[in-house]
Amino acid sequence: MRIQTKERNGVIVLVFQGKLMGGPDADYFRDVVHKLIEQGKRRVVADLSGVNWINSTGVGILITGYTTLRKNGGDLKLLRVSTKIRSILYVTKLNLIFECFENEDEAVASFEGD
Amino acid sequence: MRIQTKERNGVIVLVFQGKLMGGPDADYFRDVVHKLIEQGKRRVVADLSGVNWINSTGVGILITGYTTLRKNGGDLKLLRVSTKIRSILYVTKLNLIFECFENEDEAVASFEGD
Amino acid sequence: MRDIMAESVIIEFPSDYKYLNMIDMVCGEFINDMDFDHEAANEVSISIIEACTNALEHGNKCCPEESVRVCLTKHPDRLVIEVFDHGEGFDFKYYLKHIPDPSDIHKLRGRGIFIMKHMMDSLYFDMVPERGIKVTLEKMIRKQSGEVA
Amino acid sequence: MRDIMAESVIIEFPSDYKYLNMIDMVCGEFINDMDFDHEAANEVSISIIEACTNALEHGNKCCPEESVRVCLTKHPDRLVIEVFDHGEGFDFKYYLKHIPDPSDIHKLRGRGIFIMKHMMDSLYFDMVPERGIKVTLEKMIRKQSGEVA
Ligand SMILES: Nc1ncnc2c1ncn2[C@@H]1O[C@H](COP(=O)(O)OP(=O)(O)O)[C@@H](O)[C@H]1O
Ligand SMILES: Nc1ncnc2c1ncn2[C@@H]1O[C@H](COP(=O)(O)OP(=O)(O)O)[C@@H](O)[C@H]1O
Repeated sequence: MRIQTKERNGVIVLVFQGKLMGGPDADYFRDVVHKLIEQGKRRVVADLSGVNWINSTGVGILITGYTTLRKNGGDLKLLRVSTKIRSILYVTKLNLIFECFENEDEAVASFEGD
Repeated sequence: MRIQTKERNGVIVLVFQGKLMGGPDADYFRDVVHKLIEQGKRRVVADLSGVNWINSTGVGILITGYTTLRKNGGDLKLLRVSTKIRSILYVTKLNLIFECFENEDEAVASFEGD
Repeated sequence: MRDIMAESVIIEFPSDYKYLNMIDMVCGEFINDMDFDHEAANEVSISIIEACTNALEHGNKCCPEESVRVCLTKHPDRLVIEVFDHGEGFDFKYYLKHIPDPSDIHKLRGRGIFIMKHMMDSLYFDMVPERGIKVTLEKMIRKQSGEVA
Repeated sequence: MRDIMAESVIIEFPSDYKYLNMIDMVCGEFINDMDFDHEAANEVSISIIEACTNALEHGNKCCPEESVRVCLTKHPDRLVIEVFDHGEGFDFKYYLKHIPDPSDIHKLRGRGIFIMKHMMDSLYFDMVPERGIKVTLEKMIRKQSGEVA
């Protein structure tokens, strides 16, 4: 897994590429989230369109990122979630937790007024 | 394997689809060629762009079609040969036998004056 | 046990995440001529990845010398997936009665078995002597009406 | 024989042509991180299909209950492919000394072994007792310069 970071209107967009499967990915993403929080950046969008393989631990990685950001007054929203990720979110009821978007502009705009 | 037949300027273009691997394919193609000869149609182009799997027997099927048509005063030329087919033709030196084309118009036109 | 109408493919691979997509590809190709709709095929794909992840992580402790073995069997009415590891097993009887809440947002892990159970028609574990855990997953072919074949 | 640096995937499938593309996919995925150029990968793909076709046709007489077993092994310097069938074998020593001319336009068949021999760095047969023929194919990884790794 690789994550590229960009910023738009004070919102961080993390662009995920590759497998999201646990193992080292969990530590890597936790570090990314912690660095953002240290820098005072807590409004985060995870663009998942480049994730070609995922499992339940991958979804777990996202949810712990969400929990950490929320605890620090921020949020994690999902962008371009594949059918597979959607099915995993749905069956685990984590779909009730995550706000999901198809369009980056809308995802970024959704933070306005927070 | 499926073969669709079309005619252009007295030249028959056989459009191959699917696997070309021997077994029933050999009998099927032999029947197609024999029917064409009975109908007096001996100038034939095999369009191989739709062949996704081939083995040496598949190439053997083409060569026996060629031999039968030549014996009857006709010819079999190949159109849009994949890298894989090309490698097989090359290593077996059957590339010296077959005329190959990338363009259907050119393949059809090559029979003019025969 | 052996069904004349059944057709099997077996694949064995080292305990490395990088082989998970090979397994998914093989399984996708294997079920291609079975009557699963897109959603069912998706559930099979997610479940086989969960089962293999558990085998390589918990069973084989990610030790690349230990292989995971997957046996796919096509029956007229269903797909059967068996995944074998070389581990010491776990108390699956207890676990299956106490599957944790998958919507708990404080947990990184612990959702794989829940997901397989919900996405497949059956899930069971066996301890295979001198080998390790075998997980068996079954998915029925449903006809248009929603009836089982 | 067993190499610590070696990594293997084994796949076993019924004697049906429809599984040949699964094998090709698995092999393509397996060699993906090996240093083969496009041409070498193509030669591997053609050769594994020839070997499996022979195993299912000549070895197993296309009997779907008889399986073909393929073992792929990645060494630092080469790929090894072993294909096992359940047949009675043939006089491969004689055949290898009398490989027919593949450019003979009157022949439908008889080019598979020639092709494998020319596309791979080595090809050999063994008769495995109580099993059948095993064909072993090897392809060396060549560095840019054309030197073997
Ligand atoms: N093949 C296995 N061998 C040993 N233990 C296993 C195996 N599969 C599952 N387990 C145990 O069951 C627990 C739950 O598995 P699962 O629901 O897939 O979640 P996760 O793998 O994320 O922990 C694992 O943490 C592990 O302790
Ligand atoms: N696995 C095998 N078991 C038995 N006979 C074999 C096997 N592989 C090859 N042969 C024999 O060797 C011959 C040549 O094989 P090959 O060059 O691949 O051409 P083809 O398969 O088209 O006949 C076959 O016709 C068959 O008699």
